[in-house]
Amino acid sequence: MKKKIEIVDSIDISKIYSELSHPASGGICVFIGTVREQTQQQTVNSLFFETYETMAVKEMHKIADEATKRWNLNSIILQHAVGKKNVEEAVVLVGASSPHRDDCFTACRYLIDTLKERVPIWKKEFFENTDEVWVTPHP
Amino acid sequence: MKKKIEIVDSIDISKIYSELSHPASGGICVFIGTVREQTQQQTVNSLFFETYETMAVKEMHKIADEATKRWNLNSIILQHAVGKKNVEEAVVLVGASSPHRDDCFTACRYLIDTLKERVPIWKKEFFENTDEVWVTPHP
Amino acid sequence: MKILLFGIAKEIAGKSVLDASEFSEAKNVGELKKVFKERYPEASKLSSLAIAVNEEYAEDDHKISTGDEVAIIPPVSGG
Amino acid sequence: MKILLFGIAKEIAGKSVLDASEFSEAKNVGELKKVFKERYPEASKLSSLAIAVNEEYAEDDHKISTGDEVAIIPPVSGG
Repeated sequence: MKKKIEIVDSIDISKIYSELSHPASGGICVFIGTVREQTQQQTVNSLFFETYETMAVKEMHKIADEATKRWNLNSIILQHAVGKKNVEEAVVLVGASSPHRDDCFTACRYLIDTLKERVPIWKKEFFENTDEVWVTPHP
Repeated sequence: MKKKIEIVDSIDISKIYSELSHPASGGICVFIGTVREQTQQQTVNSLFFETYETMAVKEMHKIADEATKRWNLNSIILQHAVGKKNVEEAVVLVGASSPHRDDCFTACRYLIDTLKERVPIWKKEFFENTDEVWVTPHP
Repeated sequence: MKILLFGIAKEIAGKSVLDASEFSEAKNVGELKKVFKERYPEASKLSSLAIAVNEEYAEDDHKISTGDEVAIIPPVSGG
Repeated sequence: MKILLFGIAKEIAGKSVLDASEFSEAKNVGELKKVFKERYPEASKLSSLAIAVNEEYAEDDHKISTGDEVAIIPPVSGG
């Protein structure tokens, strides 16, 4: 079982294959969250992410362990970036590999959905009109 | 709309981010199919892929166009490798980016499922015991 | 007419291109499939057999013309 | 006890660490939340407010001890 969990300054996608490939896996599924320039009709210039790092890493490990129990996975990755990120930059990377593709797809979706729900990371949006706003998703 | 469709000798994962990222996308989903060393209790040494290339590229374009009509996508990629591939090597790469993650996940799953159903590519398995067998999935 | 073979169909026939003259009585895709299976009975054991005409899947009633590129498509197994 | 603030909670309080002595009457997580909202009424407008004790989410009835690291967790928005 390959497992990589971390908070990073910037996400390096080029390593993803060596981090997730596994002789017992036939499929790898990866999700990358990137900065989108438009949110609710407003133009976003950049995002700023901060985290409670020690707790974030603990929660990410819990999520990885939950996924490993539920699906037949051979490798798993959860990475989140902090600091200022511009449009088109990667902010989060999750992925998994498994013998058959059903498991890696379902696990990958679970990883990103659960990370967004539970991991203590906060983003502030910087808009073109110079406003800055902490994002607090409504229930 | 960014679109890349091709049959290649080997799949280069390191370019995937620049090929799929898009200022209007908040999410990228990628699936990579790799050679698994075990199939039905037998140890696989390598796979050999052949294709009817001109038709394969046409079918891949049709699949990409279908996905683009059904989901809100900003970029799409379908790549399949041909020739001999060893355990852990990538044989197929599909991916899409979209404003929200639902669309790129669903599209990515559609791309690989449909590619496997329709694109004229055939694989032969080379087993440790020197048998070689064309794979003909049962209905 | 050009008739291409791929994958296990190529192995069954022992070649990658068929002699079109042997299929001259086949007027459409369904008839061509029938002649192919008669000539190579092993092909009947395949879980499916599709025909492409000019690089597109074609139904049984699709007419075949002299200038067509026809391909025998055994069950695909990409990915 | 150490009380850490993050995201919009930090902005509401105007600092990233709270003076624990001001929360000495709070015996559990629920009481600490209540005191925090009384002191910073803006916090009541948030869609949710969670508390972590020693880097784990904690329920309202979770007791707080002197050596604990407590964190005020406004709605998370990673990804």
